[in-house]
Amino acid sequence: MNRIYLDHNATTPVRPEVRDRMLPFLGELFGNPSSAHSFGQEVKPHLEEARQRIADQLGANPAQIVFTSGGTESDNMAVKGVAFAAEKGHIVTTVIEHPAVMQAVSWLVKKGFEATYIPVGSDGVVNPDDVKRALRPETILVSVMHVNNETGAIQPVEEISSITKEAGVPLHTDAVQSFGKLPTRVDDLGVDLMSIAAHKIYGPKGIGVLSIRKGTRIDPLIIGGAQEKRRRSGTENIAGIVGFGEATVLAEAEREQVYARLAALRRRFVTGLEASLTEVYVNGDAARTFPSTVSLSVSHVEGESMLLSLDMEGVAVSTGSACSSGSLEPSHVLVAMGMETVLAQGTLRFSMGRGTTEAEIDHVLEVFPPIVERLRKMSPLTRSQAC
Amino acid sequence: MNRIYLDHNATTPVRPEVRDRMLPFLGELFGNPSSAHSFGQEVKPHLEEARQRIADQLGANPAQIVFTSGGTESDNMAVKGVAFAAEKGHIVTTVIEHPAVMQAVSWLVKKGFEATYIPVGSDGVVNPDDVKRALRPETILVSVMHVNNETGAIQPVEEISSITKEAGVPLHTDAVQSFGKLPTRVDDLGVDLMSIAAHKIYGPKGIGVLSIRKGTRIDPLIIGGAQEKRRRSGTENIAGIVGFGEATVLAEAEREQVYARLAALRRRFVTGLEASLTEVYVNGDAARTFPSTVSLSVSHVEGESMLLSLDMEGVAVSTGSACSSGSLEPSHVLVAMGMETVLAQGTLRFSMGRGTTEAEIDHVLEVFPPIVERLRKMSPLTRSQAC
Amino acid sequence: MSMYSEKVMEHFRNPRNVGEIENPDGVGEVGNAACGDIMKIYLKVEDDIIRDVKFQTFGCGSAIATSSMVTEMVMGKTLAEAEQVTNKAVAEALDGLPPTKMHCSNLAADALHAAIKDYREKHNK
Amino acid sequence: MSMYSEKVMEHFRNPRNVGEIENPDGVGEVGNAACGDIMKIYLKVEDDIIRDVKFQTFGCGSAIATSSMVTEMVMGKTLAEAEQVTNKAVAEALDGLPPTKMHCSNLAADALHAAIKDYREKHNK
Ligand SMILES: Cc1ncc(COP(=O)(O)O)c(C=O)c1O
Ligand SMILES: Cc1ncc(COP(=O)(O)O)c(C=O)c1O
Repeated sequence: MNRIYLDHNATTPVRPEVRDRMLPFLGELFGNPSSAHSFGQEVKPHLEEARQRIADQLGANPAQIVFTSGGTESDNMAVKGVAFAAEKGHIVTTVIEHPAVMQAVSWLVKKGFEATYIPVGSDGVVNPDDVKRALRPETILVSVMHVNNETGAIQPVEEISSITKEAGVPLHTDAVQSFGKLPTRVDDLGVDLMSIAAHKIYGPKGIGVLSIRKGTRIDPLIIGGAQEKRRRSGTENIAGIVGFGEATVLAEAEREQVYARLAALRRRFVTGLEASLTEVYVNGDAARTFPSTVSLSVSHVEGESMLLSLDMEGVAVSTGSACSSGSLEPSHVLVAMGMETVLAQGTLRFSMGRGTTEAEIDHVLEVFPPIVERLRKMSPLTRSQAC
Repeated sequence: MNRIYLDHNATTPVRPEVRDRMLPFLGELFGNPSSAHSFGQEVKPHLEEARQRIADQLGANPAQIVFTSGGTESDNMAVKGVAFAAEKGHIVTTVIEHPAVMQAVSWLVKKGFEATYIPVGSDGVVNPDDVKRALRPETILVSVMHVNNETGAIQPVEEISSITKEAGVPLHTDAVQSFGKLPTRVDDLGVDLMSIAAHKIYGPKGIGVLSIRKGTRIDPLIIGGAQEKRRRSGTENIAGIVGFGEATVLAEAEREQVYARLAALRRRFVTGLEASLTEVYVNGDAARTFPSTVSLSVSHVEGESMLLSLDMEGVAVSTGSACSSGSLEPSHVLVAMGMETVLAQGTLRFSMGRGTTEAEIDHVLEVFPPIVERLRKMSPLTRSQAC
Repeated sequence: MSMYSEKVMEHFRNPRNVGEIENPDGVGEVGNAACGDIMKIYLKVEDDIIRDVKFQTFGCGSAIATSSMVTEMVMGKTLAEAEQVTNKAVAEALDGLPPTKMHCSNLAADALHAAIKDYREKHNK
Repeated sequence: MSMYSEKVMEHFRNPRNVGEIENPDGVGEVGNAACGDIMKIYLKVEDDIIRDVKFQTFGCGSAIATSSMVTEMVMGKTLAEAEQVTNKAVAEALDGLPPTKMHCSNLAADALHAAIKDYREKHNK
């Protein structure tokens, strides 16, 4: 059997159709779209076409679409940009955000801003009432992600937006994990700012968008040659931009069909796991989870040792923690859901994609239980102590 | 004759060898280099190889090399990053910087920092003594570009570095126009921070580097998942990074030979222009100019009308002004060199590249004089008034 | 492919009525070289009708195209009709201009109006 | 291709001396599940010589590999020799560990020393 990739929340392969659309821009269509001559002008319509395609997907005006270098930059731009434009104030966010939002907020706190972090329930979902209670007269921004990258938990962004609208506070959502997978029209979600990235939907790495509703007060993060209507300077990564446009259209075309497939695969996988293993816990509430993701906590075994063992079998997954390479802390998301740290340490994230098959899931169901057994045998926690 | 591209200072075509090196990373090598599994780990050595290749070119330690999304981000990170780490203070820069540096500095001034802008002579070159005089006890950064993008003027960065070293102030140079074209070893130039970008040396757009000397106090600009040793977060644009590494090695291999060719082409071009046209002025001092660039001011004719006329002949150039599309202001660089604004408005930048040929130059020398003549005939300035 | 419409490029390539009129009945000039555009319009008027109009322009593509277009629009028209021609109408006749070019580079109608004013003043009309 | 050396992976794949010793002469445990690693070492000692050593580990790849390696390094050695084995020596014997793994996940020698200490205390040696 070929290797099995179950880490689509980390990144996805570029679809061949996307790559084919990009190639001319690594070839003859190399002009700088800001140039007035034909080499530049022949590129520009492709830039604007991609912008239109993404705008259509978001139900936005193309003027709202600002190309960035990825989800992290979009998040930084949204959070810091609103803060810098306001000069001071209070930010409401959650305990389960991606580090790109979390770190941007905590950096601002060091610079004198204030922040409130909304908790989540054991299902990993934010309660809109908590957002309402956290608002203050000096609140300048609410930032709540749409789908959590570790658990797949879908957050009630629409409900939160009715609260922020009433309060007149701009709402940012990190939709990096939901764009192209769930409906993400900015008006339906009611958000003013939305971060998205191409490489999560079979587009290239290094390209993202921040959608900015007209009238939102925001400083640019990267300034200079005044590209993107002064909101994001730098010679445009036209190959990446065109690839993002293509990936967006392709994702939308199959979105509902992929959702249905993933939902069926997830049921098969979870059922299989629960049948073949004891003391394993699928995190979150299936009804509120985007079905690509299975966050699984396994008692008495540490995550990386399972990851490596699966990798030896050709199965690629990640641990629950945000930065599997490096951080030894248990995942802040799982801890926020109230999990004891030792169990959080034993968490794997399986994330399926458009190409995941039943045969792959069945293969994982075959190789995974012996791995857990073997590692449990090696564990000092199994018999003697529960920690 | 094919179209002739003389706008290499704006951007360059991706070399086929570079594209070929990138393609696997838009294909099977799609893993996230931060992932612990084989899909990620098989990509990581390529990331580190590219880092090493660029470090070698800069005479730097690979740990100094931080990948960014381009020259503009590198400039913003350098200037704002040092400023944020210092919290307050005074910045010394020049009147001829790229907007990426200029705007970052003026944004910081709005946020309470102070700045001094060093002037240039009519040759477009900064006098190191002026830098020395501008330094204050509270100076936190000096930022002086290496080669100017509009004129090609080479700045005395080494001499400035002996001043900043003595004063203990970090020195940043925007080497976007010199990297891969002139020697740019960070120790030889004596700089602490250096911005470079791939797309100026036949690499892809959307990828750059900030080289950061160990011990330099700098806040990251884009934070999150802690990539690039926490200095620049975001899933790595591995295709771009590998392309940048390849472009770097290829540029170095032919650097001296290209320099010699450009120098000869420039002499031929300048001689031809001066022989066939009256009242045209080649800006700067040839001895202190990187020879790819010919900045030419033409009396009584506006730049864009020449640009469009050349474009109709299949010759791509840019106007002197930084953002040819949009800005109607005359170039800040030419004005800083003391040029009257009406002449500054009549400036074209011809920038040659590794593929520029004598035949192309000769063709431009053939088509350009009639264009100037035609437009001068249309001009109200020619006979009646000098403005 | 160009930043300008086909029509702008056509007028830029083949501008109508370029040049000076000797002993014109009216001359108008607008703009300022510092901001990149100077337009000068010369008129020959008979019986309140524009019998000839020429222009000279220092400026970008749209400055030249709007100058050319305005001369074409008013040739043979009465002064009263010519006074109705606006910068906006000139831009529209060219199928539009890029947003950044709508200000400084779209002054040809102003130059025309200045020339008519000059004519009226000189001839007390 | 892996974040770990071939040697680490080899020990991870085929760890030596996994398990418990019944009625051990000494037991040592270090680490803390919250930070992701717990290592437990069991010793059988005769005439100050380690006759048997086994480990149980909850932890990442390097935690398991260092545990395995340390048991291999001290099997048959005198207690005095075993006490000379450092975490650093274990990492080196594995051809190095990733920098982030040098702290929490490289405690196997500490567990060994704790087991020896336990033996000495229990047996007054
Ligand atoms: C001197 C200089 N600095 C910075 C930049 C910005 O680089 P980029 O467009 O890759 O962001 C450029 C080119 O546009 C440049 O010429
Ligand atoms: C929810 C979320 N936000 C932001 C990001 C950051 O995106 P990128 O790595 O493209 O910068 C990611 C993925 O890494 C993510 O899952």
